[in-house]
Amino acid sequence: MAQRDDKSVSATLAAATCALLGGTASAPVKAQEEPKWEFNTALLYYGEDDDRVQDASLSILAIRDFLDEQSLALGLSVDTLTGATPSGANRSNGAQTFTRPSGRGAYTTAAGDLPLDDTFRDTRVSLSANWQQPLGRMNLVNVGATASREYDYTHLGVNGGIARDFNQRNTSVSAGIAISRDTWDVVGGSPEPLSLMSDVGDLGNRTGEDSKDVIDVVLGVTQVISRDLITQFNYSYSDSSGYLNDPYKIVSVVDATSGDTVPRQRGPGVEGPDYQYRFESRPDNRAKHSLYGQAKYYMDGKVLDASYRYMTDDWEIDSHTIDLRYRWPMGENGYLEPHFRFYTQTEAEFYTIGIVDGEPLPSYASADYRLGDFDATTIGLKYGWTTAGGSDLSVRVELYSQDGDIPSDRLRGNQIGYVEYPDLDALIVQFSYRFSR
Amino acid sequence: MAGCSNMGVESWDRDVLAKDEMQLIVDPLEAATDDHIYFSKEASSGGRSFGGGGCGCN
Amino acid sequence: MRLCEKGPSSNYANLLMHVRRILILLLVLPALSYVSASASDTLDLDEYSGKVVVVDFWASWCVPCRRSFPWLNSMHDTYADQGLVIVGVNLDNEEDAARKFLEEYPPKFKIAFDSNKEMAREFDVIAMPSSFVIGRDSAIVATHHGFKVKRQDEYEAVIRKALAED
Amino acid sequence: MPGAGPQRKLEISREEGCWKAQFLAMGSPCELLCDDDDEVAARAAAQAVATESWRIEDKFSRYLRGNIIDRINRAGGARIDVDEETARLIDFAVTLYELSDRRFDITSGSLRRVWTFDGSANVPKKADVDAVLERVGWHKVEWHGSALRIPPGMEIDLGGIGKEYAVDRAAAMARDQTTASCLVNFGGDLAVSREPSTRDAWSVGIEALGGGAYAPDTIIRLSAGALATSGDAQRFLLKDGVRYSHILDPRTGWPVQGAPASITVAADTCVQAGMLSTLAMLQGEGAEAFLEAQGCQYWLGQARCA
Repeated sequence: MAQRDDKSVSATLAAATCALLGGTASAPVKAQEEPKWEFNTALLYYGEDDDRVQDASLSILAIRDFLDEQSLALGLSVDTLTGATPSGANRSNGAQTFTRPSGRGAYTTAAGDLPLDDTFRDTRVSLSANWQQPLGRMNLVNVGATASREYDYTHLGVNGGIARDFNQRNTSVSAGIAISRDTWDVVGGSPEPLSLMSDVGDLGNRTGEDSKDVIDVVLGVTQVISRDLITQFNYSYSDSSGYLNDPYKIVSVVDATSGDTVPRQRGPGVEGPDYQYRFESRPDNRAKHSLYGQAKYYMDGKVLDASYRYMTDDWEIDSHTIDLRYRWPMGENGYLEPHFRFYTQTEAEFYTIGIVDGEPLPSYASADYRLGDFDATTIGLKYGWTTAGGSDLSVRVELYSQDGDIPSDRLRGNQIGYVEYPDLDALIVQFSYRFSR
Repeated sequence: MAGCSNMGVESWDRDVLAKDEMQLIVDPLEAATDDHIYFSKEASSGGRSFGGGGCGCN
Repeated sequence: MRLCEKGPSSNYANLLMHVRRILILLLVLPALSYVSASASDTLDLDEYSGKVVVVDFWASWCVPCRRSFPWLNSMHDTYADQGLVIVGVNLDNEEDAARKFLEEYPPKFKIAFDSNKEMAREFDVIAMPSSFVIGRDSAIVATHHGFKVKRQDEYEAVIRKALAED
Repeated sequence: MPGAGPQRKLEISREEGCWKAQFLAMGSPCELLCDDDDEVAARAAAQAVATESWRIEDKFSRYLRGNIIDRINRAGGARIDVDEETARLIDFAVTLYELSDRRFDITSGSLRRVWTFDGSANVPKKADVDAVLERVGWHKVEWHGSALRIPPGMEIDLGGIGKEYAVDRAAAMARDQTTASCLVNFGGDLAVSREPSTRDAWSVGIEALGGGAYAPDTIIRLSAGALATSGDAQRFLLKDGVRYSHILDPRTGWPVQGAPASITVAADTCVQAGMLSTLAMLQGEGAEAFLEAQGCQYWLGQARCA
């Protein structure tokens, strides 16, 4: 090509074309390749009441279709977490001071308030990738990897699965496995389970051991019942082993009769707790089984989606979950989807609201509210619509509330009527936008 | 599962089942977000697919 | 759970096909001639005797069917003058879904509507899409369950072979 | 002047959702898809497009006796006056000759005498190529804007521009005849007359554009402008493991090395799309770099194994 800069070639060509065709007005070219990438994006706000945890997150899932139903899905999500979360200590009628997990500095909870640990602020980035392709006519295999990073926690996982269709694709059997390793790296090291919370600067009770391995297996059957009804049944088994504690959770040491948190003597001229708290201790293994059933039923335009899950584990936690969604077409290309979810769980056998002073230490103890006995309900409404260009938008608003109770026989002395399960009310708002390029 | 063989539809009658809103997981991103919220607030997880997790959320 | 087909038929199916070939022909021929009249034109196989006919069952909601249309169009362009006739038999339950599809993927080949699914049952369609290559001697020479873009050359080879036999 | 050719018939049929007109012109199947419900308007558009295409074919085809190209090629060195349309086409060809650094040359037709690309191995000898080169080279032509004199034995061929020119002319005709959107498709060179209203775009399976083996499921949704493809994966020579593409460099008389099997370009007009793809093809290995520099939308087809 002439050494002229290539850019001018198309300009000269355009002028020459005009001369040739005599300037017949034709619209500038609009040629777009059939979109290959589908982008699912979501902006989520999760906020608990009375300044507990707030989470704002942006998530993107990009799915690329290749020939003959091979596809690649790449996921990225970024969460920013603020607010505070119950540390596990009981409230008391005097102010309470706690050493920060890093061992540098302390924070104080006012009298009567539920102790909340606010060293919780964090940003979490998580990535996922999954490849799926057919294997022969009736099988579909997939393999994937997940990873996430917070300032004090790292997750790395791989997963894979296979699904096989039978009798004209009315029945499909699937099996999947996921293996992951998660590692805490708390500033200064994770505290020794059941060790006493020490003064600021004293890292005597710190250990380095802080990672866990999780293996998940899911076996499923999907069965088409009729033209409008499809069902799915899954059994899943999950085994976690290693460091299963939450390094920031503590349990108050309480007096056998009064139930009040037992005082402690601080070192001279040093900041630190004036009462005794011990870091929680959980077993280093947990086996979970769960059964899940889902049915989707089409009633000329409207779709009912109902599912039930039962879970039990060797920490004596049993849970039941019911999830109902009813999708209603609204107008030409919109829909409304009310959502109701009910969850209930029994408490872990080592869940306690106090380690009794003077008695031999239990092997395991945790006051983490997530291991308690509570019910949770979610009520939500989602409105979605499809734009002229074929993109899907939706907004959903949901209220999630947990309320638990501590059986009175577990309360002692002044705790009765004073120490309660930390109920929770949270607002969930999510905007979703799905488009293809 | 013998009873299963006559359940189901002919291959050409899958138009309803092919609709987006009839997929078992309609919005994979929302499903993942929900799984994650509930994983970090409750003691159970997953069921639909692998348990959530991978976070030190508390 | 995948909704429609993605691959070639197995050898067992071919063996079965030879056995049933004569039977299907008897059933199919008359059936073909009175496929639902709502089609823009009734499909009459006798009209194509001596030609190679590809009967392709499709529906608007089936993604691999959508992928097969550009290929069927190019087969039509390439081999129509050598005696290839392609018939796209639609199995949608709602016909306007089919028409909307056809506007977006204009076919160069003939379209028939089998609204009462009689042809689909005669041909024993067990996957979507399914295509049947009928030789010049009106015998079914090949059956393809599903449509794989990667296997287009193989499907084309079957058509060329059928066209070559006189 | 040659009348309408023997097999010049125009078939019009109602395909799903649009009118389809089919005819043969310039040696390839031509098609007009018209989104118009009104049959009369659609038939009028089809007739106008077919007539214009046949007119261009009769006037500029080098296979027909007595037209302007034939008179130029058999002038035996005499000066031939040309009409205004022919002059515009030649001026356009001269611009391309300069733009392409003498690689696009409408006088390179006679190289066909020594090169036939049928997949065989009969690559011509250098001496034969050099002999033909004597009668190639626009710089040997006297062109004065309305009259042309070419050395005896030289031939000019406007085929490289003619088809895309016909597509743009056809699109213009269709634009005048009907307000509905029409898709003109002459053997893989396409243009849209107006932006479609009843559909959001015309779907064009790139496989249908001919040329090499693109990713077969590439489907382009064209709602305005044009597409053109140059290159043909089936036409090449293979000798001692070396693949000779059918694109000849008129300055050397030998095939261009390393050109993609085929290039499809999208542009405002079919002429631009066609010339960009041809100029890129003439770049050989530099094809993709050239197209990137132009900032146009393009698709490369890899050579399909023989």
